[in-house]
Amino acid sequence: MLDTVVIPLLKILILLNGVLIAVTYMVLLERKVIAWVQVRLGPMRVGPYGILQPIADAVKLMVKEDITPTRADKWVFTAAPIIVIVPALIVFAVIPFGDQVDLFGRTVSLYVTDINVGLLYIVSVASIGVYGIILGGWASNSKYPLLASLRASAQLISYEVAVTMTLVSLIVVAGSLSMVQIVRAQQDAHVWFVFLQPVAFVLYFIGGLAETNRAPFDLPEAEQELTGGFHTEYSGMRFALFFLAEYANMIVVSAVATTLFWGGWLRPFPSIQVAPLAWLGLVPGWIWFLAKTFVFLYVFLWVRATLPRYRYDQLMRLGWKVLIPLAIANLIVTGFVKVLL
Amino acid sequence: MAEAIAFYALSVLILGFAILVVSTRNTVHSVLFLVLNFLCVAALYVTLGAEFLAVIQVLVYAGGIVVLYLFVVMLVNLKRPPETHQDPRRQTLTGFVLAGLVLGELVAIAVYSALPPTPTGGVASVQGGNVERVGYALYVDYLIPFEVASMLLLVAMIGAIVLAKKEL
Amino acid sequence: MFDTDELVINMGPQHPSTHGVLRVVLKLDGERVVDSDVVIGYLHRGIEKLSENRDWTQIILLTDRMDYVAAATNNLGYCETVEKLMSLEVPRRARYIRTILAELQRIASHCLWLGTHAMDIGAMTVFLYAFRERELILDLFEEYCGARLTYNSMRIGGLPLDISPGWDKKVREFCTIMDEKVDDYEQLLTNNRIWLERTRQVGVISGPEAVAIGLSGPALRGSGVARDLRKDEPYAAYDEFEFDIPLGGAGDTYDRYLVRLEEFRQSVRIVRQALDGLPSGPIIGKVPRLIKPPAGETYHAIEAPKGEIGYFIVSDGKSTNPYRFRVRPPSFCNLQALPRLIKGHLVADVVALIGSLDIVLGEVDR
Amino acid sequence: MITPAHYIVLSAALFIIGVIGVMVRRNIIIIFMSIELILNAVNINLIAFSHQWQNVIGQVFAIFVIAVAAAEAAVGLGIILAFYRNKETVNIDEMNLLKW
Repeated sequence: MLDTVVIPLLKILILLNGVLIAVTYMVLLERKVIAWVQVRLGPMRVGPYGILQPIADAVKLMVKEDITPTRADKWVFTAAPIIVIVPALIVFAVIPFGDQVDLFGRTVSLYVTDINVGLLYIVSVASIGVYGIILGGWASNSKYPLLASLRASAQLISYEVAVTMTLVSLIVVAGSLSMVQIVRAQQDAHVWFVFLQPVAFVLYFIGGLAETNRAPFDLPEAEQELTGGFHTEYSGMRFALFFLAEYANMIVVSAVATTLFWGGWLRPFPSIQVAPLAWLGLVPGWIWFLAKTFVFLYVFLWVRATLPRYRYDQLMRLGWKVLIPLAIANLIVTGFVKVLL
Repeated sequence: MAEAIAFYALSVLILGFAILVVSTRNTVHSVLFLVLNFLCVAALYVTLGAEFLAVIQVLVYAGGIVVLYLFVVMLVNLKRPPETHQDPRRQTLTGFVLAGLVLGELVAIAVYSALPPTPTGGVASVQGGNVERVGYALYVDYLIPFEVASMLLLVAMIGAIVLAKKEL
Repeated sequence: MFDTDELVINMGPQHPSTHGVLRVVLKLDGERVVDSDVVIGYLHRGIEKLSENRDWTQIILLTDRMDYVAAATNNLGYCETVEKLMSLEVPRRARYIRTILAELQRIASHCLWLGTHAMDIGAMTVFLYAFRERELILDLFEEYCGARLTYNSMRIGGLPLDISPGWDKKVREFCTIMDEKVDDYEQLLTNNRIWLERTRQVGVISGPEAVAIGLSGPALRGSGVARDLRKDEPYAAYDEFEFDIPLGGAGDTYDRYLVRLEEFRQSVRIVRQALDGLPSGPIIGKVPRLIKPPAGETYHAIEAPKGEIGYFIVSDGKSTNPYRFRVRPPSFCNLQALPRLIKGHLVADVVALIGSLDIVLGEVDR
Repeated sequence: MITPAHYIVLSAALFIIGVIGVMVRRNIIIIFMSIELILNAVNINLIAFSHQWQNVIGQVFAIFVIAVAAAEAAVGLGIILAFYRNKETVNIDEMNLLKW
């Protein structure tokens, strides 16, 4: 009972709260990082250095009036943010934050579950999120959100193809779909997979930027073009759900990149056991994992502060004519190498 | 016991959503129920130890095909509601009666030709390497059909583009 | 979305990137603009008519409110027109300071353009960088005339104030800073692949066509037409300085961008020359106490940051206000090119092109 | 105890719902979705038997069914769009060009 019900429930509880807190602080981090890039200070008023800003934001969003446009399709309008947020949160179930650790005398694994189709599970669950975006834009019964949601869905589907194709070549190298097994495979291979699959990593990260609607692929939310995007008509908590989902997705993309390409909870040089590197082993695995994930999150923000935005047709061209062919070529090369070795 | 609960709960959901798919007036709602239906079917696959197929069901059906439906509904639904024009010669009632008869017949066949109950011990043996086993069957035993299916998809892709494009 | 139904959307007047209250009615096929209609007038305040009931000096502060991001050049154009009507001689020192102010204003206006243009295309950091430099110019103006936006910084016949001691040094410091910062902007944008893709071959307009539509300023020079009133019909003290007129080739958004960036450098160059050769002497000529130009009419145009700003003024010689006051605003004339430019482009290009034309609605509607 | 018969009954019911959808609804998109329901009913059967005999062949067949469904959806929806563009209707009763 304890092992099958209580501990998983506790894990889910901790993970869910951890993710939501991380997401709210992601927003603060984004505002701060972009402010630093742009030689300003960012939020400073709520708490020292604006550290309590997320709480203020959350309170504001919760007490705000929740408006449903008169001509909107009420059910779909309400369902859309939920459809977006749920997949974004449940994919965390298979992300391994660390290996098994001993806690209060029993062995606990630092992941909710390890299913043998873990990676496919992430890809497939993430593909459900697109419904929320399409339906949110459609149900608003407004032209700009409709345009934005068409953009968003076309973008998500195109880049999903590219990302999935890219991941296949990684699976070929790892020989497993289980997230935990993939990390173990990196330990056995004595090398992080990014060094075996550099092209795949670059493609995955670009695809990840596009799938999370982040700059320079933030067309569905291009405020300057579409006055806000598919969530233009949303307000209050429902708007916040869209926002939370976007940031949760950023964390997912970073965490998956860490797990698949950068060795997950493994320390650098995972298999070299020499004295000068021994201190690396003292740091717990989950700290390595979070540190690596943080680096990618920072890159997300950095890119946003630096680059202009792609145009719709250029984005599609990049997806279909550059990323997908490269992913396929990478897969073929990987296959050949794998067969020949 | 757990299996029975899961089966009955999922069956109710699957059939309920299926009925909603065919009976809802609003096409977009219909598409949404179809997604829910597919997700429940995927859950049923998981209880049957076919997790690879469950994921594929979500990825291809829910994440791909139904999005396509949604797109088309949004493109087509912009003007006037369909179903305004009714063919007077249609006999809906006869259809329902016939369908009911067929269902009764199928149920009767299923019940009378009783198969042995599902071996419960076997679940674990499939579970270990479901992906590997499906992959092996697909790429070794059924390689030719697999390639034919890929050709079919290619043809369908080209056909869809040709059909949907405004001018070539 | 298909050709059976085109989507008509209103871009503006409440839209974050129409630079004010411009309204563009777009007829879209998918995301492609099939047809468009520019609707203006949401900021019409009747400045031209109002001016006919104000006396000649009061009009200066009305001109501030037309192109409110380039108030000094508006003042300059108006004052020079009235001076031309009255055949007034402006002291050399006043003309030099006017040139400095006009060029600083050009830099400030281009900063605003660069920031918003880059923001429209999604590069949000450039916006804050450009505004940081604009802030320095506003500080300089504040020190000179006390105002930061609507300066009222010129008078008919000269200037209201001489520069305060040390101001020229601050301007020199600013020039050094600006030279560096322009390189920064270029580093962020000029060779950025995404920027190139977003601006090259977007909104191409050929030289003759640009002339036919009546484009002026950087929008015209981007198409390779060498017309700059500072060279062609020198006013203030421009005939005494050396500077180049940057020209574009293809006439696309990227060329207009390059032209304006180069104008930053040329403006800094002019400001430096003017500071070096700043003569001493009075700052205002012999102006009658009551300004009453002789009966007649005149048109005079200067090169504002956005293009040619011209004033047509009729005086009846009797009253203390103009009989007719008419402005040829560069934003208004440049905006005419918009429907022609955006046709066949995508929605995203519409905002890029509005930004590329560098319009200010206060001037379009007056 | 859940026997394969249970799954067959479920599958039959789903199949019949799909058939009724095809016969009753006039909106061609709904009809297409009903066909997807029918294909799913078939898949449930295949998976149930695959489970019964501890054999993955059923799952392989289900994958082929999904592939065919994807192809069918792509081409079918392409036809619907092409048709809609010409006749501005999705009512199947009005699609009678080939009828004599």
